[in-house]
Amino acid sequence: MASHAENGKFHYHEPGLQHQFEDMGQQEESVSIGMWVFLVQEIMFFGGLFTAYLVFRSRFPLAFAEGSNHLDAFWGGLNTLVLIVSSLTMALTVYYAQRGNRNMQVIMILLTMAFGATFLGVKVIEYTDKYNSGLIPVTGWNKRANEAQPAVEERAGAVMPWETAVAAAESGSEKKKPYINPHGEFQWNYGRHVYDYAIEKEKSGKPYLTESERVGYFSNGVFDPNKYRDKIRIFYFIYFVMTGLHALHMIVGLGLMAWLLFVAWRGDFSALYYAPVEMSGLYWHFVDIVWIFLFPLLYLLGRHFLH
Amino acid sequence: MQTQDGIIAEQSGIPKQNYLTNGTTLKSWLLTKDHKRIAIMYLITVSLFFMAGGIYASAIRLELLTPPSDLLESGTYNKVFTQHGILMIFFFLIPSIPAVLGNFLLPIMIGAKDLALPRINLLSLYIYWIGGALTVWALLQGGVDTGWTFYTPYSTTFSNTYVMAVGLGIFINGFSSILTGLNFIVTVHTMRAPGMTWFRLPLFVWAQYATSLVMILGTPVIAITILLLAIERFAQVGIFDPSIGGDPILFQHLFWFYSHPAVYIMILPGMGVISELISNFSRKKIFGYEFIAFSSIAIAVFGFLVWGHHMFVSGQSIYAGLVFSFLTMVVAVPSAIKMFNWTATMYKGSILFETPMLYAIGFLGLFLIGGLTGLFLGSMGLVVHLTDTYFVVAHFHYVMVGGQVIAYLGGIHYWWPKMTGRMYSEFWGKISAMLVFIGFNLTFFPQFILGYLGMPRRYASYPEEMQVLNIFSTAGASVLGVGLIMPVVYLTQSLIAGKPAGDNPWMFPGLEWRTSSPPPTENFEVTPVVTWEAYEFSDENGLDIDEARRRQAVTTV
Amino acid sequence: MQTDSSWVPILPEQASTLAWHVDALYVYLILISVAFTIPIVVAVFAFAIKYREREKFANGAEIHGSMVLEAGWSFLPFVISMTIFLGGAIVYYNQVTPPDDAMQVYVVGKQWMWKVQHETGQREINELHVPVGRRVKLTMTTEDVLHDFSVPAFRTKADVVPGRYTYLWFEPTKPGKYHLFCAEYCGLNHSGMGGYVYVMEQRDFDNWLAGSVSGQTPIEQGRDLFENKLGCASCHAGGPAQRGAKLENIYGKDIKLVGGQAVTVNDEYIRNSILNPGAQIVEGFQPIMPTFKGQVTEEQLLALVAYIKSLSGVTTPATGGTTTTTGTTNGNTGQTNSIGTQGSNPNAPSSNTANTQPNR
Amino acid sequence: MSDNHNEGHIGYPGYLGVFAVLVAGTLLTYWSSFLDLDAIFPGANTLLALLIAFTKMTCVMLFFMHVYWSPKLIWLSAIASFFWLAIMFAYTMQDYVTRGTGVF
Repeated sequence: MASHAENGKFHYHEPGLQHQFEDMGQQEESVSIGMWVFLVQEIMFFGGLFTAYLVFRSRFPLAFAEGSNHLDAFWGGLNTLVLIVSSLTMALTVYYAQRGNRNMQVIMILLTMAFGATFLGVKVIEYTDKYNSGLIPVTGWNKRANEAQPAVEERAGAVMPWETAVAAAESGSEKKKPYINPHGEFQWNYGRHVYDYAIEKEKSGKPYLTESERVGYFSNGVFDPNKYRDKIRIFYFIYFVMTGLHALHMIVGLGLMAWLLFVAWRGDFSALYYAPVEMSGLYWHFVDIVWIFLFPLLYLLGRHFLH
Repeated sequence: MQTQDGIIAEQSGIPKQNYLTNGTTLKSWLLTKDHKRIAIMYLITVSLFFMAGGIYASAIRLELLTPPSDLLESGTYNKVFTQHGILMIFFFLIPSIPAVLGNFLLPIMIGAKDLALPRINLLSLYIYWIGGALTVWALLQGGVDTGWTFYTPYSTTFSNTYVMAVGLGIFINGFSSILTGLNFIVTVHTMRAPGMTWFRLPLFVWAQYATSLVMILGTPVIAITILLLAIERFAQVGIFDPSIGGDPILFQHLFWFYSHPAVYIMILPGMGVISELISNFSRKKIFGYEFIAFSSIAIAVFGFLVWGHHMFVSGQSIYAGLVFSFLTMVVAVPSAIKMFNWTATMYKGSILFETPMLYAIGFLGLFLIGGLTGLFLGSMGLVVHLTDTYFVVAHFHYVMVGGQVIAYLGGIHYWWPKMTGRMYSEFWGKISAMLVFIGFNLTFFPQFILGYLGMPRRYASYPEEMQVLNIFSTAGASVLGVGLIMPVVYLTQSLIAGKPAGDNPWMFPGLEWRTSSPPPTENFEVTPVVTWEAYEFSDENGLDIDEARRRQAVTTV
Repeated sequence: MQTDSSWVPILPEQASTLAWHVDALYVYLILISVAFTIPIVVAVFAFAIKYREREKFANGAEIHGSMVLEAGWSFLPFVISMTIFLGGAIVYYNQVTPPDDAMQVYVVGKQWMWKVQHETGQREINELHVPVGRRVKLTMTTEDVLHDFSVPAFRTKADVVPGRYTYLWFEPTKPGKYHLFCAEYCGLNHSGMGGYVYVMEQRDFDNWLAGSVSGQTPIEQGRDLFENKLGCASCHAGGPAQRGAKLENIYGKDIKLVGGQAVTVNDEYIRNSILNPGAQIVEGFQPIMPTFKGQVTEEQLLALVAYIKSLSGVTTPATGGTTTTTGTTNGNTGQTNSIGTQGSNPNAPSSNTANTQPNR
Repeated sequence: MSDNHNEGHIGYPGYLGVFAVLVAGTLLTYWSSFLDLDAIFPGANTLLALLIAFTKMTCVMLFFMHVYWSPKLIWLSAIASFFWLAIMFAYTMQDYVTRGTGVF
């Protein structure tokens, strides 16, 4: 991100040709290649998160569906549309820049910023809702949605299936002590609809739970709400990190737009020199693309379980 | 002698106008956009980190002199080897050759005035400084004891040291190498001088290009991984912590997805330097130019497919192990090709034994052993016995120190006259090269045996019967230490008392030797037009050999 | 390794059926390495001498490369590396596929000790007793961080991952005492986490299962338990990682406990601290000591108490004091013993010897 | 980029067309996510959602980001990034799908 801002700046500080370049063409080519290489590394940056998502969703689809069913698909969809519109206006900004149309440029940039801000506003609304429902996976950052949920629990350690009665009793008593809930007072008391739905399906014969789920939701053969909640908590962790990083990129983008607005308003860009607009455009569109994937992955998948 | 000195002085003195004399204020350095000055600042910082890591290394060897953990108690020892690893890998090995030699030479070698994005180049230096400062601060606060691999769940849940601060430092530092790589890629694509086609590029540039690809594609992943680690550590979320549903193996996958290619980030530039040295000091076109060039790219690409060979016993599936082992064997081939080509290059050459060439020959031997022991660790049946033992330690020190550091020293000596315009003491140069070679082998060869005996890594205390070999190792380390300190002395001394080197002391054809040394701020008075192939020693490379001979004759009377 | 005569050992002992597979692979690779190294090194030096610079700035010959050579030395290493891969894969397959008829042993790693439990209920710490010539399969997990169960003499090793089981198998071929290491870095006392694998003749193993200890005085026996069998020494014997209270010269004295009140160190207190460590923590120490209930038999307890007393110079063998408390834990020890014998009878092939041994 | 100063776009109507496609895609994916396509074959919902997402991404990249008119190198970097992403996914998952899970 930093390098991007940098990228734009150096046209601004000394408009026209940089000392190290032979001609404008070389300079623009360099800048655009540089921008694309930067986007490549951005893709790999988010790629790590998508890998984590892939691994855990493939292992615990039900818990993920449970979590995503609690997200509000309406807000998510609205945000998607908002971003798409902002992408359009961004593209038009470039379009007018190429025509050297200063006024339309300024207007389009303003529109883009407005939509970007709207997006962030909606995100705030969503995060607040998660906070109020006690779904922030960070210890101590949650409003206590229901006092019934104890922060301090009695929890027996896992008893190895092979252990003899004595050993079991000991390792039980040895471990069974009150401790601060490592689930970080993350509260999931919104039922387990998807799970029940799956159990229904299982009754009809065909196996529905993945192998990981068969061990991941149960302890000693019985359904263990703690473990189920852990998996949902992982979903929310991934949700917050992904959308959070995306929102961070949006904020950087807005800063970029503000600077772009200033320069465009001063009328520095012309049909011959509009590289900064184009580069900022690339960045903005990239952020849009990330969201295009985040929306179905986080909000939609698994919705059909309940409808 | 006076007169002759006079003659040399007027024929090849230090030019009045060069990048060093162009602005002397501190500001002119800190805000420079000149890739050469940035390279010099990198050189200084990187050397400091190297010394810091070296001090930790000597502490480790001293502790291992005796079986019990008596000199350092195990807690301290854990911190010491962790910080040795972190400083050396993230703050010395990865930036050293690209950021110092690459920064300085890449634009000159392709005949450009500067890197394509000079501000970003400066930015990367500052990012490196910030990341480094943060890490050093954390180390001073009390350090970190997770091992440089930060394996979970120890690093997330159990370690009560400064994991997050150090992690943040590495995270920031990562962007420095990303930006450097980005800059190199752009530069190589757009800034080549007229006539400098892709297949006229020096192999050093090819190697830097391959390295940059790895930096761009790999580094972001470690960044996000460390970020997840830090978040998990303070939020206790547990996507890496099995006790709350996570999976520690996932961390290892993400970590090694970068950290294995990172090994190639460290060694590829070294290979580039060696290609330069061998070819030039044999005064002969390199053997199989295309093959060396493409093997660099091949290594960069295949390097991304083999990370699982760090995880053979870590609980990854047998099938995955087989796949990774197979690809590991495949990736051995390009390195072998390079090795053979270098050897063949010396055939029918006219070999000049200056210090850099000694380093190059040392590299051939050490990297050969390093690479072959790599096969040991790629073959699954053997690696089950060898992982996490000193065999691994010895192997990667042979590749990293015997490969990268030796190449780095060779490169520094080779281009020192170009960087500073002055010649270091050839005599002391050769002595230190020898010492480094001998000391290194004495230090790390016994560790192969130790490893096969089963001495595990990261042990503060070990069984008595292994002491003899450890004593060898420590003894060698002291020799190695001396060998590594000497260059600091005589290179610094050469800055003041070294005799002017002249623009092209060895009459080499590369572009960097066709400008004055030290070069002017924009590298060339006139943009060069390249009409000769890489390593063109025949007469059509436009070098006046006879003039050089005459000058030599005068000076050596 | 102990029995290795050479002053610098080269190979660890071969103590399992798979060891020679690995060693064979090792030797094969060493041969390949030599076969590559010698020619290259010779060539480098030959060229270096033969073609050293004769005349200043004389140019080398004009050689651009040779397709044939390149193809050759691309193909050759590939073929060889494939043989290495196949060899490695085969050996690896044997290493990671445990046989069905293997004898089960369960291992739990924990900072910084190995807790082993035999199917017969025997539990040991930082030790593993196995009979020679029997296939042994370890089912392993850990309570906290990653560890790695590594026995160089068996040429085998496997990470222990929390939340999962990992498996390891070997068939010892030679009775003896072999190093057991933790090979995956696991924190402060990583290098202290380990002990020995004892490979015993079947008969001795059965004795050991039956829990009989060869004739030592209680104090000797106690020292043995304290330093080797139970690994108390790793925390209580001083040394760098001092996590347990020192035990020298405490017997009969009053010591302050966490929470203020004091207690006199007598047989009773020592015994309780072993069976139920959390109850009375000495001031200034953490409640990190695991309970040894079910791991020590009554006579072992007596021996331990006797040894700890001997540290304070009190050498009367432990009697009385404990008699009052035996009642409280009788049920427990009774269980462990009964499980031990019940388990071992169907389990050990020569169970009749096992039954005749104990009163030896 | 240097050589296409003024044809680096598909004109006003073109942009609006792409925009229409994107909006349609969004609505489609939203609507389809409520149908139980898994009845057809497991994972059908995921597949459809991802297909739509990829289509949308392609539109944005080709037309909004002007890749369509860009030099080969840009195409290459765009494709390469997804190729490496695929490597990361594939080689990580090959471990997970072939690993017997022992999580308890």
